[in-house]
Amino acid sequence: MTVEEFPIKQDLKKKVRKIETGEQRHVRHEAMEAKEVLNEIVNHFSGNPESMDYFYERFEALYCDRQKPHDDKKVIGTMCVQIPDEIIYAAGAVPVRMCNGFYADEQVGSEFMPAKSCSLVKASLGMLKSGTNPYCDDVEMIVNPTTCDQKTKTGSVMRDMGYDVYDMELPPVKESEEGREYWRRSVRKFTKNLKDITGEKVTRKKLKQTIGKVAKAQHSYHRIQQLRKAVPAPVLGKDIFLATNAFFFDDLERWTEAMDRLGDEIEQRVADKHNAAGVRTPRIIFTGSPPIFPNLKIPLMIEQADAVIVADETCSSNRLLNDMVSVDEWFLYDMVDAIADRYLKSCTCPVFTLNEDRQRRLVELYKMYNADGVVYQSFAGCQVYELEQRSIAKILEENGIPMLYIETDYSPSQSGQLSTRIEAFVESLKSRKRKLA
Amino acid sequence: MNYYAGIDIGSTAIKLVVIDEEQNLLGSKVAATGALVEKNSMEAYNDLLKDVGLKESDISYLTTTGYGRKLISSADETISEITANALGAKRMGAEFGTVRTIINIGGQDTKAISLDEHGTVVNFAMNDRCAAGTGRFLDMAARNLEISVEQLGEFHFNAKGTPAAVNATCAVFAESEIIGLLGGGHSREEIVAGVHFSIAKRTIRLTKRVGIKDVLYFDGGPALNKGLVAAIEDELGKELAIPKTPQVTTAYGAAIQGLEVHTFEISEAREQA
Amino acid sequence: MTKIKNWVNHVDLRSFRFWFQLAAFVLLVYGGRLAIDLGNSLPTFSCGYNRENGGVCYLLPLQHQLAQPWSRLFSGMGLAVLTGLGTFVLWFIVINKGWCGYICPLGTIQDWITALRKKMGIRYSTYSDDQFKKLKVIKYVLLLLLIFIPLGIGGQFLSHDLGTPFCKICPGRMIVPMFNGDFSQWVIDFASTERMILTALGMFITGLFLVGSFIKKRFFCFFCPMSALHYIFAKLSPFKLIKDGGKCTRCGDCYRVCDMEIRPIADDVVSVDILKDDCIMCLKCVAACPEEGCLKVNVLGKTVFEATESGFKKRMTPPEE
Amino acid sequence: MSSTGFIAWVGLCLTLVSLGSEGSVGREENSPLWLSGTPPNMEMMKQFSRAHGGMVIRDEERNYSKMLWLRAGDDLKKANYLSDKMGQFYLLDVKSNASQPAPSSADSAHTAIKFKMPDEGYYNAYYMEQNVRDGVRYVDVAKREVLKHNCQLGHDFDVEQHRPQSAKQIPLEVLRLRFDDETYHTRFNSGKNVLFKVLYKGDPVANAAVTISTEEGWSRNSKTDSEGIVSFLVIQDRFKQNEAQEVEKKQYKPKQTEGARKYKKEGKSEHKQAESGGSHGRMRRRSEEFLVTVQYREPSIGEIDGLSYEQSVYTTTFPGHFSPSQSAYKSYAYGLTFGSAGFLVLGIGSYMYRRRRIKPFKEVNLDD
Repeated sequence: MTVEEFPIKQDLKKKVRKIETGEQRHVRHEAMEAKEVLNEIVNHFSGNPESMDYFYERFEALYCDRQKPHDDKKVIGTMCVQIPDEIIYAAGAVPVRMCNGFYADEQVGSEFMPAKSCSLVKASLGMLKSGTNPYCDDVEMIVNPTTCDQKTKTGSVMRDMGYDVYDMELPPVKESEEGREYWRRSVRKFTKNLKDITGEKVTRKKLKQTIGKVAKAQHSYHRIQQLRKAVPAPVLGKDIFLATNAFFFDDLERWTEAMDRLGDEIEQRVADKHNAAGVRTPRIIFTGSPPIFPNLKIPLMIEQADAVIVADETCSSNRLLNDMVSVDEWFLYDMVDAIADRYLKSCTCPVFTLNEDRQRRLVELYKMYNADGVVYQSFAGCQVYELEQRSIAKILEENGIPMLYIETDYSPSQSGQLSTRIEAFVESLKSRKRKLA
Repeated sequence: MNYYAGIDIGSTAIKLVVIDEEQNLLGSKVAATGALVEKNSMEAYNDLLKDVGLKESDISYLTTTGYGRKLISSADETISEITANALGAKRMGAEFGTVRTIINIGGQDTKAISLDEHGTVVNFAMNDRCAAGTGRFLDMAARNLEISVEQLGEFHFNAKGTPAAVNATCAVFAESEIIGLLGGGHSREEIVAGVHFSIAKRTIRLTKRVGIKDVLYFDGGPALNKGLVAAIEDELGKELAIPKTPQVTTAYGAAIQGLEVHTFEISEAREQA
Repeated sequence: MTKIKNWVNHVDLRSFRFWFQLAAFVLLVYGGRLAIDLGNSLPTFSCGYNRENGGVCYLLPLQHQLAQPWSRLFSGMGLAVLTGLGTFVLWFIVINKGWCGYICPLGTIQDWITALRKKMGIRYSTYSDDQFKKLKVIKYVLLLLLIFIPLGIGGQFLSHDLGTPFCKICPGRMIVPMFNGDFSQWVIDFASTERMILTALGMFITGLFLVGSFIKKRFFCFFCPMSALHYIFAKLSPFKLIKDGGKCTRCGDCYRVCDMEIRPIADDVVSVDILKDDCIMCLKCVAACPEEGCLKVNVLGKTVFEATESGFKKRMTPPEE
Repeated sequence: MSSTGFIAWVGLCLTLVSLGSEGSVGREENSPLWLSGTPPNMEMMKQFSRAHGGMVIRDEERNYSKMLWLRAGDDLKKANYLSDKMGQFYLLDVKSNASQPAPSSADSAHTAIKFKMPDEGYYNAYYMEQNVRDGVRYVDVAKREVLKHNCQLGHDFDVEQHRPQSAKQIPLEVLRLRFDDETYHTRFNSGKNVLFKVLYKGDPVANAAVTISTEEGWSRNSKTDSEGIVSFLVIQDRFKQNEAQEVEKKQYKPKQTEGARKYKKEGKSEHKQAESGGSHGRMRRRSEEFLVTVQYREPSIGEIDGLSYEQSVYTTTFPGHFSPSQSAYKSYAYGLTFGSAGFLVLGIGSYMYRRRRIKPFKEVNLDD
């Protein structure tokens, strides 16, 4: 269904108006939301990189024009960052991340979840329930890792909706050898079982190829990350968030090419000493609950308040693409184990018992990207991020790093209070910076 | 002589301040916000200018803050109320010592701000979405008990029995809870004291998130309520620093910000010249 | 300078190591034919039983020297022992444990066997954490034995037939001379019970060595008492393996490529000098680390080789087929 | 029997035993006769000095003389030194000049021969006696090959020149064939194959019974082939532990004073000695005596000293030393066996382990 088909366009001659069906209404809501956010991203900022147009168009095509991203391939839905893309690609399918950011979907999803639960989980469920998302119809199977309680429990809800759900067991402790072994078994089993869904066996050669392809994508992302270290900041964080969001569903190779083009442009900008933000604009590290299109509320607010996000520590962007697989011997066993390690050991998801890695990572990002402060977003109801807030705040304080903790959800309201906080934070960073200078 | 004005447009009231370049307070004014924010603000602004004997053109820099800060088209600069509050408190609280922590209870929010020794914001915390424990809650309570807001302090100190335990600190539910307490035989004084203590507890919890150091500065409209001040001091076991005009601290800070930015611009222009 | 640094950081470590190891192998195994003699305090398994060697493994003279009668050992001879040890330490600190990863002929042979296995498409084995912890003690036990048995002989508590006990069971004695066509060590010596047991054990271990290194990368290095002896002096070396724990994401890439399965290389984010006792300093971990500057090799405090993102990209991207 | 008589009888026995152990007197019937280079007592020993080929007597002009004693018995350590002189000594010098020396007067208590060794090479000493018992003629020959070598005179060992010799007077002769790479310093190391050739009146004897026995009592029987040749793998009887250590302690004289540098050379040369069997070892090597005994029967009719016989039994002995060195007896076969055992154990072990690992999950076992 495209925008043109919406019954909102009344046939004035006949003077009849068809009342929208539930599905049409939902599609319209989603399109409106997507359009509005895209508008904000594109039009409220000047000097957007030209090569970002690809990504703007991708989102518009997907959510406004309802174009399916993958026509010819089987789609495997994934619920979290821990599901290895490489293996799914090697089995001849395409992984699509089912994490969703639509308020409209969250409203639908509220039916299935307690009131005080996480917006992201609600929205993801809502998306699956309404089934209007262009890739929902094609999903062969949804792989649901046992990360946080809410995601874990949604497995049964999704099953009730009629989806084929694969529970992938993730250990809650990642430091222990038992945890590592447990997860490796999960991944090995997954690799083997995928054949039943896709009909294609994961072979040594294919897996090696897909590791290469994903690595290539990661490399182009990394290149941009390196460039973002430049002062002044050559690109705004909202664009990078949008681009990495496209990794959720886009064709891997096309995405990589687009990222390469973006990288080229940013490189030129760095050479030109182009400044995407103001001269004294504070540089922000974003962390916490993932901003997923179109819920880019907080990143947009930050950058509208004259700060620039230079790096992030979220599972929709940096955590998704940062760590790469390295293999010593290109055998299936070694590759699968290597993939398992990469998705478990380096993961800074707060579901794990300890969050030491995340603390170190944030401090390091702060140093590496020459940042001025950290913004910590937590979706109301996301217990793990809410819980970790204290320990992260403590570590950051020990290191003299200012942090703003924001509890939020997908609702478009409360922006007045949020923007006050963000602006106040940015102002305090500015005055701090002034003083340090 | 340059003059600077600051307007703090809150959810309930508009606060205005005019200062000179020595940061001396020339005059201040408080008006209701209403729905036509810009119109009401500009009227109050003109009134104030008339009071202090200045023309609009005498004001070098007009800085706005508060929720409605972006609604004033003639503003030279907008800053967030937290930064403004910190600036104002640093100046106004100077008589008590170095202000390191600020509690601000406004019409619909409560803020706690911690400053470093130079008066820069180190950390701050705000109440979440609901209006529990804010000025609005006091308004509701006073209305339900059929007393004026100004009388709250008096009632607080007249409470003879144990303060009533007020649990639901939600402004919306306050009404039903207070009626329930009245029905339960509590006197109005006890209820007022109970309300104060519950707000005090909530405020202190928020303040602890940013840390309580040295001089604890309390401003915002409710700071005029001696009963609430006493309740917070009792709960905290520490004396609060209350300015003479606690309502206008934030507007005062906004004016100071205007002064600083203006001075900075002048010096920059001079350097360039 | 930056250019050289860049070149080093992008080096194809795999082939660099291969050629370096080959050269070192020729030098040590065939050096005698070329009239090369690096002395007999080399901190590497350049076996003394190999007649054409270019220098001798320190463990052989060490065991010999310690088997002196005590009266001799604790007088003039003691000085000779110290001189030998001093020479050993001087050799060692030049490249620290790099002796294992780049020079040791026995290590190189193991790498070749590994390459053979790789060619055949057979996967390698690993130890579990538990096994690892238990097994790693063995090399210290061997080190103690190879010191105390000769001392026991010198003190006349033990039979002379237990002389150079470690060499008797070291597979290097059988395998290294073999490369000069000398198979004379592939025997059981029936001269006495002790000799018989030791040489039989040696042959048995040689068998284990050959299978072991086929299925497990650097199988023997894990039990190598030389490695334990190295570790005692490792802190003295100006050649250091450094880790910046802050930069580490614990992705485990370094552990994955580690022939010695050293877990702390990935998990330990506190230690700066990350060299562990099992390390063979092959530097594969540095080459496999994707985090800019997280792992590096410092010589006298100057970084000579460090992990870079672009280096990782060059080395670790699988070749497209 | 009275108790006094019993004591006297025991005393007599003890005297006889002690006399026997001192080593003199008679020969038991059928015990082989052989020529030994070891002096019968320590007193005698003092006259001797060490040289290649065993103990020699060296006079002022540095001329070597060799002395050999006639002994009888299988037990090479305890064999009796004989004192009766029923037979005849023969001597073949290096240049094959035969002589019939009289028994030496240097040791009047025992039967011995003493001869000068002016030339480099092998001297062959023989003793032969015969007697008839029960119609059988027993001819007993004891032969010993003695090498004279002085390192100062050079080491050009010519295998042709030093090939084994036989004496015409000796009916049954045992020759030790030289090794291809034999030198003056060649030892019979354990593990070597030593070839012996048996001649009867100059012709090779097929199917002659040959026995080799060693000091420690090990022995092996074999038969000659059609060319009269028999080969023995020199085996090492296991040393008694204490004895081995005694030897080590007494004779171990480390020469290293220059410290570590020297060790290497030692290590290498030691290795080379093991290969070539040279004798410049750091330690004196242990050596053990062996005895080769050949017997040959032949129907023959004759009469000696009035005793007639219908059959002749010839017995010839050939003693020698072999050296249990450090590389005394090494077995490639066992080496490879043990090596492959290691190969198999770990190979199968890891195969099983890997197979087991394919199974999905192994429960954690708790010790109870």
